[in-house]
Amino acid sequence: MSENMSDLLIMFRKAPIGTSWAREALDLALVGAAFGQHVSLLFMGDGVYQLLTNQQPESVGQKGTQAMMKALPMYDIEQIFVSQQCLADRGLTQDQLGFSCDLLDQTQVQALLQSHQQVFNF
Amino acid sequence: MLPLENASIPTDDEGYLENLNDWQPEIAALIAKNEGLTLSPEHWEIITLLRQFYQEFELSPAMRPLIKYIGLQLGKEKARSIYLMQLFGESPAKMASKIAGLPKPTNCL
Amino acid sequence: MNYSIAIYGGPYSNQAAHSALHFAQAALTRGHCISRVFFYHDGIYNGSALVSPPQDEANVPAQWHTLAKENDIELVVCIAAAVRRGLLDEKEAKRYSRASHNIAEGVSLSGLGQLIDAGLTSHKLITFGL
Amino acid sequence: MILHTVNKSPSTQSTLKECLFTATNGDNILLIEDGVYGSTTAFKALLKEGLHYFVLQEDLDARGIAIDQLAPEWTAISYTGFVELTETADTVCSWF
Repeated sequence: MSENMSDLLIMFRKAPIGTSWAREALDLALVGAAFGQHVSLLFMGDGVYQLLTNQQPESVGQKGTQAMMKALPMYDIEQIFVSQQCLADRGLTQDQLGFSCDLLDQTQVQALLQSHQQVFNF
Repeated sequence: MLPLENASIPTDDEGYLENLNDWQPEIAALIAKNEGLTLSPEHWEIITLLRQFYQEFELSPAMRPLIKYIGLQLGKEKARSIYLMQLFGESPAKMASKIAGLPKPTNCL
Repeated sequence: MNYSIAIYGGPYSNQAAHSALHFAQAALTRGHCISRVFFYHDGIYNGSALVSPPQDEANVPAQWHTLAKENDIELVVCIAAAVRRGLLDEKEAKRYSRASHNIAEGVSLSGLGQLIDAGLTSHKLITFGL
Repeated sequence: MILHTVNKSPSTQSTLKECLFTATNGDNILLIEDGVYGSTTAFKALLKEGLHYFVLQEDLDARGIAIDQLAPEWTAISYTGFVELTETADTVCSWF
């Protein structure tokens, strides 16, 4: 992680599907990037469930965020982090995730928060 | 309403399709005509790409991601906003999305 | 200092708008300025002109509208979150061919970019979640 | 220094736990709304050293929690105190 303060950190802490938080947080990330901000994403808590493969949100009449997540490189959002601890707490491993992310330990998660000027926490 | 053969395809007051499944190339030409555009192969290249973007990402792109996507798919030459503006006018992402039958934008920027 | 506030909770179902109101009053008392309040998620319901509580209950949205008027605070509702949930102004009602609109006077619909902008242009952005 | 606000009870959601997981030396924690239940002695074991702990008096009062029910780490403050904490924070992070 760089010494310089980065622009915007968006934290994803809610499970997908059950509420609209995942989508609304991702919308904010895309808008932030479209505004020319340097945006990092951190998945922790139940938010790590957003990264699981094989979600079929259409079976409950939803759009989900899986396809949108694939668009992140188009928006120049390339820093995607996930808390190793939160994965382990839920019995998950990195190979179950549908996206390539950097795993962070607790100290790195703490440093990530401190290194951003603005933190949006969903 | 857009007249197509024996049917009428419902649109809203701004000319967006009520049902996205109604879209077909003939419809795109009709929407474009209502906007004062005649579609050339260069227009179609972008329209096809926009539909591909939407299918892949379930998103109507803003200008920046659209240009990046064009750059990746069609090369640097066409990945310029001036090129898109020559084809689709002042708000090319918006206009091309409408012709490509993507959802009406939420104006969320 | 220059503050902005984000509110994600609607009136009557949770405390967010009420906590934010108390915070804003305390910040103004301490001589700070509040430039913008941005309503997102269910917070958009605070922008409705039709909120009608019984007389013995606080009308938090109305208190927000009054505080904003007196202190020149911009009240902005996320347009995408609002239109989905049935909060429209005249322009959007026309755009979606709806018979009526219900946004309160002094509240405006605008893009999510206004929340990003609030973070960039204020000294502090304080969020009140659902 | 980050000011973290937390508005959920630690018995129903892991919000406070997640907040404390990410907080680092010198950060301030402020409990508001249903979060204030987390300041009672029952949840003392969740707390870690190096952080400063605050709880909003108005929300304690509303819920009938007396000061003597709080774990000793906690300091009750008013909304004015809340504003003061935001003044000195580099970032304010809201946990809900």
